[in-house]
Formats: sequence, structure tokens, C-alpha cells
Amino acid sequence: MTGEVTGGNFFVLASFIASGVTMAALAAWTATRLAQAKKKLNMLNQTENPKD
Amino acid sequence: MFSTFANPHRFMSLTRPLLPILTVVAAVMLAAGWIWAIGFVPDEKYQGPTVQIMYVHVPAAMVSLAAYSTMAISSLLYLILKHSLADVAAKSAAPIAAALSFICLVTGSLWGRPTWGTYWIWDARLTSMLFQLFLILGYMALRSAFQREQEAARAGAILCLVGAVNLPIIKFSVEWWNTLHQPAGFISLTGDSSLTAEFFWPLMFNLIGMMVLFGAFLIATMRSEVYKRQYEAKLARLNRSTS
Amino acid sequence: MINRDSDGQMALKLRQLTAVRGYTLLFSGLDFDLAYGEFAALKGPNGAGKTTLLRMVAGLIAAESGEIEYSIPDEAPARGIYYLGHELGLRPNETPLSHLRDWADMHHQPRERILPAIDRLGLTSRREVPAWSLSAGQKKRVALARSLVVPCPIWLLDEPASSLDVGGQCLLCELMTEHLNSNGAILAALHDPMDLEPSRVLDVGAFAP
Amino acid sequence: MKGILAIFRRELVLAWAGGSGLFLPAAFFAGTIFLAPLGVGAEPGLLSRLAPGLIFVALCLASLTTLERIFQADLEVGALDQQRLSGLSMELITVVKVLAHWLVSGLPIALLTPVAAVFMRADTVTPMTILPVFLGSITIFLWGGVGASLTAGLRRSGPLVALLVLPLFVPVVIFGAEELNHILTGQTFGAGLTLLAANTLAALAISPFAMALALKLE
Repeated sequence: MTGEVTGGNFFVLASFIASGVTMAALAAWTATRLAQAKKKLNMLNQTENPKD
Repeated sequence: MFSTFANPHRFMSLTRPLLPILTVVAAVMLAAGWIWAIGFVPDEKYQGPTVQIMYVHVPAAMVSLAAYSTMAISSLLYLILKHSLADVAAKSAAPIAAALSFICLVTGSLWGRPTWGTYWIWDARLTSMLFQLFLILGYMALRSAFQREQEAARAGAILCLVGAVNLPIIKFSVEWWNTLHQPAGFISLTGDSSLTAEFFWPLMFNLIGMMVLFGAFLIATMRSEVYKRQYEAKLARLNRSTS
Repeated sequence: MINRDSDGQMALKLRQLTAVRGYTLLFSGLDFDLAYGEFAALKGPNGAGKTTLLRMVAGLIAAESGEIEYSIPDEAPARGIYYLGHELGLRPNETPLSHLRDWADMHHQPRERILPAIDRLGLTSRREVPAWSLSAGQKKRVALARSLVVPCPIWLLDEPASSLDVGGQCLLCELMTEHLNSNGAILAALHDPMDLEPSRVLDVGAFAP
Repeated sequence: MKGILAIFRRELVLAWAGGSGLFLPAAFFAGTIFLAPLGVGAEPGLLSRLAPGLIFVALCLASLTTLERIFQADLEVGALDQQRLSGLSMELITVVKVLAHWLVSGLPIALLTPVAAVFMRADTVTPMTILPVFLGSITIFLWGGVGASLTAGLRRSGPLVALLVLPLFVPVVIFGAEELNHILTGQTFGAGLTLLAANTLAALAISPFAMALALKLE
């Protein structure tokens, strides 16, 4: 059983890194989109009726 | 009718707690799955360590197909029920499906380099995935070409369904074409080599992890889409009352 | 939905119609009945939804909610609705004659009505001229000639007088009067008042939110 | 029946009178075919191997040049609204428009195939070479019609239509090129034609509903 990471193979690492980077990018994009959308909506609610 | 005013409160309140849970579970499962795949899977007799690419490539392929099916089903629901939440689901699933298809293609070509010496081999599954990505990009481009959300939703839904109907035909024709032009004795990426237990379980684990990740992304994107539409609706009401 | 009995005097029954454009609600709960022989004018500020309502009654737009009931005599061609919108339906290299001939054939109507209609609208000398070289008024006359070639009981007119000269406008009044006298119904969005007095007025603005 | 024929005749006359209809796609197709040998070199063996694939790719590209105008021409002048009021079913109207456009733009390309085969130094050039491109071009115009109907309301939607319908052309190119290869090299053909015809029938069965739904986009 090969315990350690089979470092010799560049391509295995490359594909995991590529997938990781793409997923991270998607996560970042989704998170910012969500935050911005919520912020814009709250801002609008603020301006419309500041009391709540 | 296009119920822009259908207030998806139930959906929003339901997914509010669900989103963090799914994100954490997905992160943990993927991390564990990847470590399991890289660290503990023995070398396969033909390909040696490069088989480990399968643990990212296959889940990405399957989940991107699941994502496209989500788009197709919600497009169908939107055309029939005209409920705006179905459209939100279809629109939100598109970028995720595109990202997963992209991952599948990149890992597929990275797998090709050590195994067959070239970054792109016209393997049937990879080629079908390529055209699936094209369909998704076309869907997103079409949607962004319309100003009004209502028209974008309807046009997108129709294109998605036409794409969904054609995808099996494309897959069949590519596989048929593949048998003509592909040299025999070609190790396909997955599937036919019957996986023994120690190869199979990490694959299942990674697959479920990717599915959960898709769920988390979908819900997050849908929530931001709902916020965006509520913002635009409220803005329109404000303009109308002040004008 | 369309029921083809024409015993009832009512041409159109609009029930609780609602229209949405993008995220803004144009009008809701709009009720209106239009009888045969009646001319109703649509009133309301710009953007109130007059054109939207006309296109909705013509069946070109789906209503957000609400119901439209048509009662159209059986012998009426096609859906029994003549719609005159802002765009007049003439391709650049179509001539009045070819357009009206296609229009008649499309509805299985006899072609004999084409030449009298062209003469009536004063297009005799221009019946072979391609549309790209016709003026807006002349193209409007071709659109009006369509109503004579394929007579429909219900007329939906969106600012019919626009781009017509004085002669054209009084010709329009004549055509509308004849249509009303032959028991037709007219629903028209008017930009400025016409010589022909509408028997009823529907203020779309009253149904705005 | 006479009603829909009137629309068909009108579409044909206007596409013909429009002038560019007949020659643009055929010229585009011929241009692509004539350019290839300059890039690839004129050795007979190489060119004839390339011929089927290139003919079908050129067919796809040439058809894309006119797809955008199938519905846009009528939509922008309001003629489509009038046709919707004529009581004819929208599905029938869209199919008739696509077929009229195919007759003016797609058929000439199919008829040009033997010429293209000669230029590509194919071994046996028979009139049968027209068949696969004939069936393929109908399928291409039907799926292209769906793309055109989706973008009819947009300005400058040519490139967008190309992106939307490209994946739908995959089966046509695969089966068509294979069948054309059999014909050009004198082998027995016919099996491929059935697959091509199946594609055409599938397109004929599905695309009208998609097009009609798309054009009711109000």
C-alpha cells in the first residue's frame, strides 16, 4: 500500500490543484455575489424605511 | 403566469440553515476524499498513480451531468408552472454545471498526457462533455442577451430543453464515431475496468462529496438570485411610486 | 377562450385582467365589456399599458392573470380580430398588391376585394411600388386596406390616426363608421381625439396600482 | 391548406427578391471549399480524405450566415404578429418559414456538393453525393431555426445563434461525413443515410414546438 503521496506523478497533482482552484474560484464568486446581493437589498430597505 | 411577485419565503427560510451545513459537509468530505484518493489508493496495474485523477474527473463528469439535468428539469417546470423559483434554479445551476464540466475536461486532458502522450484525445466521453459545456455556455450567453428577466427565462428554458433532448443523440453519435476512428485496445477513462473495492469506495465517497458541494453552490447562487430579483422588484416599485 | 356563438350582443368580455412589464405592474383587475356596434376608446397616460392591453386582447401577449372572452360569428375569418399596431407588417420589398394578395390567400378570402380596397385607400397608382419607397402614411393605408380584404368583426387599433394626413384621417373615420354600422366592434387607443365620437371610454390608468 | 402555402410562397418570393438569399450561403460554402486546398496542399490523396468532413463543416458554417434572418425579417416589421392572428398554428408557420429559407439557401449548397467533391479531387463523384448533404442541410436549418427563433427579438444575434446551435450539428456532421465518405470512395452506402434521415425526422418533430414557443416570447 503506498502510504505517501506518489509525488513522482506531476499530472495527478496538477489535476487536483486545477480542480481545487476552479472550485475555490467558484466558491469565491458565489460568496461575493451572495454578500453583495444581500447588502444591496438591505441598503434599499434602509433607505426606504430607515426604522426597521 | 410569470409570478414575479411569488415570494419565495418558504425557500429562503428553508435554505437559510441548510447552506452552512452543506458547505461544511462538502468541504470535509472533499478534503477527506482527496486525501484518501491521493494517499491510500494503490497504483493501478496499467496506469500506475495516474488513476488517482479519476477521483476528481469522474465525480466532476457525473455531477456536471446532474447539474445539467437540474437545469433541464427546472426549465421544464418553469415553462409548465411559470413559477419564478424554477427559473432561479435553472439560472443558478448553469455556472456550476459549466465549472464542473470545465474541471472534467481539464482533468481529462491532464490524464491523457501521461497515458497517451497528448493533452487531448478524442475520447467519446470527453468529446460529449466538451459539447455539453458548449450547450451550457450557449445557455448563459443567451440569457445574458436579454434585458428583461422574463424573456431571458423563457428563451433559456427552451434552449435548455432542446439541448437536453439533443444531448443523448450527441453522446450516441460521438460514441458511434469513436468506434470508427479510435484504435482498438484503448483504455477508456473509467467504467469498463471493473473497479475492485479499494478503488470503488473512494470514488463513491468523492462522488457524494461533489454532489453535496453542488447542492451548497446551487443554494447559495439561488439565494443571491432571489435577493437580486427582490432588489429589482423593490426598486421598480420605488421608482413607480415616486414618478 | 373563444366561443363562436354570435347570438350575444357582447363582442368582448374582459375579466380581472392583470398585466406586468418586467417588475412593474401596469394594471390589475381590469373589467370591461365591448358590445358589437360599439366603439370604445382607450385613455390613459403614456406607459399605462394601452398598447399592452390591445396586444393582450389580440392574443399576442399572455395576461398575467384574468380572462378574455370573445364571441365571434362563425363566418368571421381566422380569429375574427383585426389588429393595427405601430409596426405595419410590410417587408421592405413587398408591394401593396403582393402584400394584400398574400393576406387574402392566408385567410382563404377571395382576391376580388383587393383592387377595390386599394382604390378605396387611394393607393391605385402605388400598388406595385415596393414598401421601402412608400411613406409611413401610405404603408398605414395598406394596413387599413387589410381590414377591407379580410373583414373581421373585432377591430383593435393602436393610435390608428398616427402618420395619416388629413385625407387619410377622415377616410379612417369613414371606414370605422361603416364597420360600426355593419355591427362591428372597435377598441382603439387614441392619441388625440377624432371626428368620430367613441360611444364609451376605458381609462386604463384607473386600474394602475 | 391554401393559407400556409400563401406564407410559404410569400417567404420564397421575399427571400428571392432579397437577392442575397440564394447566393450568400452557396458562395460562402464554395469559398470555404476553395480555400482549404490552398491551406492543405493539393495532393489528391490528402484532399479526398479531407473532402467529406470539410464539406459538412463548410455546410454548417454557410447555413449559419442566414439563420438569423429567418424570423427576424418578419418580427421587426410586425408581420409575424399579423401571421399569428391569421389562425394558422404557429408551429406550422415556423416550419414553413424554415423550409422556405432552406429551399433558397440550403438546397443550393446540397446541389453544389458534386462540384465541391470534384474540387477536392474525390475518386468517384456521382449525383448521389447530394443526398447526405441534402438531408443534413434540412436538419441544420431546423435546429438553426430554433436558435433563430430564440434570438429573433435581439439585435445582431448572428454570432449568438452560431454558439447556441453548434452542438446540435454534431450528429449531422458525424453521420453525414461518414456517409459522404462512403459515397465518394465508391463503397456501398445507405445505412448512414437512414441515420441521417432519423436525425432529420427528429429535428422535424421537435423543433417546431420549440420555435413556436420561442416566438410567443411576449
